[in-house]
Amino acid sequence: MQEVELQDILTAREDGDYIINIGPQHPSTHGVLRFVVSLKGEMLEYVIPHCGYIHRGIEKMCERLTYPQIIHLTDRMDYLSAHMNNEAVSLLVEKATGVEVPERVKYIRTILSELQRIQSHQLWWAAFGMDMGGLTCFFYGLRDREKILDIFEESFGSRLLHSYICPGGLMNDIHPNFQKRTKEFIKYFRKKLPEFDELLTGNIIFEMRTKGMGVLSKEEAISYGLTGPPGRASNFACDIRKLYPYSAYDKVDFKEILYTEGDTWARYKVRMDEMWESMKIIEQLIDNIPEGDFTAKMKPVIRLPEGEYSQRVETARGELGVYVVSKGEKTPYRMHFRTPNFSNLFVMNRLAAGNKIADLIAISGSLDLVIPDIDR
Amino acid sequence: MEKEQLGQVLSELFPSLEINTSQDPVRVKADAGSIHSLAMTLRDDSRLQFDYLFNMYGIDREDRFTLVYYLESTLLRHIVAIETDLADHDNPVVESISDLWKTAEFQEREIYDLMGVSFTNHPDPRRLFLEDGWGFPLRKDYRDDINFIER
Amino acid sequence: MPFNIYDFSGTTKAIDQFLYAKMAPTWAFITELAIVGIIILLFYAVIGLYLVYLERKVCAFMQNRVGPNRVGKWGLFQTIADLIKLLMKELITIRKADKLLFNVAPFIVIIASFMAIAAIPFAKGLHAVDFNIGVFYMMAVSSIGVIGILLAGWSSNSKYSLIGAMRSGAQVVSYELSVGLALLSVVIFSGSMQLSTIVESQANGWWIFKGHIPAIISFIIFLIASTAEINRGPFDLAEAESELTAGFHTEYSGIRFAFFFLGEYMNMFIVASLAATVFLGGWMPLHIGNLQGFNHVMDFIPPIFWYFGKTIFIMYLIMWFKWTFPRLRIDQLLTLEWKYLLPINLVNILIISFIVLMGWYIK
Amino acid sequence: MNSVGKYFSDIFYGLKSLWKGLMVTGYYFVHPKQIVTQQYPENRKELKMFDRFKGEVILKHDENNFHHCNGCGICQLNCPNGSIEIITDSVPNEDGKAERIIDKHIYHLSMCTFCGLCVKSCPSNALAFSQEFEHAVFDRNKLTKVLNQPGSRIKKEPKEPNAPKPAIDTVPKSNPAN
Repeated sequence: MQEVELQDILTAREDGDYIINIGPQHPSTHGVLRFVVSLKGEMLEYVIPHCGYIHRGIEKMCERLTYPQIIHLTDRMDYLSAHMNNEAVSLLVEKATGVEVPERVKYIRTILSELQRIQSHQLWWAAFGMDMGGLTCFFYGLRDREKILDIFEESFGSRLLHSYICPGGLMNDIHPNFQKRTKEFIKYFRKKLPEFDELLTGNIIFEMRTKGMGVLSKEEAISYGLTGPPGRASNFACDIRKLYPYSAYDKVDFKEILYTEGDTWARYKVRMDEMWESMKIIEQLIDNIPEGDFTAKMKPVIRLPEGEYSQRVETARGELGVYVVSKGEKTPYRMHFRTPNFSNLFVMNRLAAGNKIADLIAISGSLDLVIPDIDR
Repeated sequence: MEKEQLGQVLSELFPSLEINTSQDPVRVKADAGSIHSLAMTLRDDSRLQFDYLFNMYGIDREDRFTLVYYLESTLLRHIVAIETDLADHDNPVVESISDLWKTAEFQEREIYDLMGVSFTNHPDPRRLFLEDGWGFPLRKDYRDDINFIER
Repeated sequence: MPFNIYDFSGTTKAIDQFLYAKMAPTWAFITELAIVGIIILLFYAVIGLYLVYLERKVCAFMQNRVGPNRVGKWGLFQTIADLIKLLMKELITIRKADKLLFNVAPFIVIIASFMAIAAIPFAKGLHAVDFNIGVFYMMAVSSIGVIGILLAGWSSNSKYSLIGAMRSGAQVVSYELSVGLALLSVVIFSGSMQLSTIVESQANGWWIFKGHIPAIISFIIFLIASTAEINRGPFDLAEAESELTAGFHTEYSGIRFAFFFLGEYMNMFIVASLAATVFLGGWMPLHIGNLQGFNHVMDFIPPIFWYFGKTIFIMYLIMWFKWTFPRLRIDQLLTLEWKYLLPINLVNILIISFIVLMGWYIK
Repeated sequence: MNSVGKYFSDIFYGLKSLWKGLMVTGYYFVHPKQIVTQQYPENRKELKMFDRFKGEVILKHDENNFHHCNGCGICQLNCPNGSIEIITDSVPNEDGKAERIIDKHIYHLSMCTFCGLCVKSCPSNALAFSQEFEHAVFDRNKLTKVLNQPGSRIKKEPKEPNAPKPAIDTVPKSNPAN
């Protein structure tokens, strides 16, 4: 395979293209991602995403770390879904070693995942509003996110990168105030979420900007491997929580949000509705956390039996798959993460080409990309 | 479709392949040369309809490379994992399946970038994350004296 | 020297006579020019700086924040500190930029807004020049600014800047029509283009009340169109920071950037004061019909306060828009102008002409 | 006629939706009580972090300068980033046998990711997290800390089977009813 320079691709295109680099330092890429964009006036001809600016080789690092140590690296992939990432590895290790975790742990993990999902969607809403030019959204979103971060901080001492869910259970038990504060938050946020709608969702300018922009059909979404809210906006039922329930998701009643439009507006609405669903899930579980241990009995050194293991979970951005090839040692022989943003990113050219620059920002905002998750 | 049933259909279609239904998901051991035609059959056969390639990754087994494709049918809800061994460890080459699933284009670019497995008929065979001239870090014999800390 | 806070014409006249008595007419004229120039320059700087402060406070309160509160009491000297910082910053010049145009562009922007201030009547007898075509003059002068923006975008040799400048050009040229037509409606009502005459004609009631619904429609159109003309959110496409990083002034730094920044805020002030003068009666107090007591109390408030009160109210409205709405896209921006504002405006002008012809407005 | 009606209904629908948004920001503008900003350096005295806040790793010392660390090195082994280094020394005890004691417990704050594995894995509960969060220094070398205080010694006491665990583990089980 000969190595093709970017310049070759660019010169192969029509001469006189107006090439712009959006990123790696740009207010709207939310991280170090670069789009090479060709313009005809305001219209985009093609979009080439370039990633790798924050590639840390997490998969390689995992090959040298024990399973409890890997947990803290998964935090740093999709930092807004830290709990779900931790949970994915923990579930895999538990499945491989045949450990049954206590019911209490399952309930707490589910509540934490849903809190994390709300928190992630709040930040997305804040940043999406800012991308669209409504700066006030950013502050309202972060104001309400702070309440969840406080719950997290009180229970396990950190706000963003928790490393709280570990193979076998949890690092320590939840704080006595956890249930009270969570219920207070749900009560508070049920009042504030309609405000989000009034400020942005119903706004005529916002509707005009998003409706009918970047339409993706269901077949294409499946072919591109688009999961999470972007996939569900194209009517692709890809919610792992529903399809292959893990933790306590089989005990709760919730709806998988599906939209058929497949445009930016649908992707926006899926997340807004998911926040309501997440609150419903938390309300069903928060009062029923069973008594018990916060961790199962684990061996001091965890060794996975020889073989290949896989575990899929639903993070705030889509399907996270963890794949481990073990040779019976305490470190994995090969560890692979199928991250949601990796697949979601590469649909950019298909969605944005032919639209305007402003739509590129709206579309990349609606995909809700977290760059460290793409590069790993 | 249940696992046994799936295994039956698969062995009907590909009698020469080794199919393991005891594992979860069903694993098929395929020949590297026929991976594209096998994938096409899996996608287009009306009893299988594997339309969703949700993961693919490579493993460096020191004497050979193994590529694993995870396929799911979004309609019939069954999963299959296809394993294929690339015996040539120095210059592993396999046919690209990016014309069947769009997502494969970028998964293959990632595998090329980190593993050094080349894909023929790939529309955009560039590296994805790393610079040209960098080694292939996920290979077991990769050494980086500056950034590696041996413990 | 007679000094009357309700009527400045006596004061200005006294200064004028004093100067002409002491000096040769030519020198007296030059001295007057210098005095007026210095006063406007100071006024410009103070207003510009405190508008930035005001905007930051307003948006902070809307966003559940406190805003600037470190430099001085309530952060009152924050913008002055910012100005000092900007003065001391390095002036970066881009390689292959058109040096002359690159340096001239910020001055064009600031001169345009500077010239517009001259014609604004702040109170009775308190204006630098009272043209008989005041409205026309304001329109003409305020559209010079866009040349500065276009030059800035072109000369920076940056692709982001160029896109920003082109957007700005398309936007200002379109929205100037609506601004002009909205102002024309009041010109039809009052029968004069002289700003002082327009203010005098509102002694018995502001045009927004006297002109019935058509005047209110013109006022709303003026607000929308002028917000677009001064490149402020939700019409800030020229500098759309989430798309073009900073648009036409991406490559500017230091005091050159400060000129653009000040120019933007002064344009907001000018537009707001024009709206206050034309639609809300300028420095005229609020009078309601025959409520003698109420009207008397209102008369007691000096006109300069009336003027600034109305201007700040309109500026608050413009800030409120900016900090609430998401940004439009360029095609939607032009659709809004050509498919909605302009036709409505034209019909509105017809109705107003008819009303004035029949004499149905409150005289 | 229908399109004309749609033209005007669009305008009114648009204006209504804009007004809704204006009311939200307007509400907060006139309710300054809802401001959530904290004035950081001023509220330093009242600012209290949560008990479990992971500020930095410390070696717990009591008032007599005793700690519990016997230098086993399990924290060093468990740390994923190599931010803990333990230098042990051996001194003869009363019986004349050589005994391992801790010489330096070195902690690189600059490499720490606050995963909590060291605190969790410590068999003698010697490590804990402090609530200190102002880590900024002008010299990077200051981020490398020696956790055992000068002159401190290991606390030797008969092992109680029900010795109290550190605060992070002693939190009572929450009652589902509250």
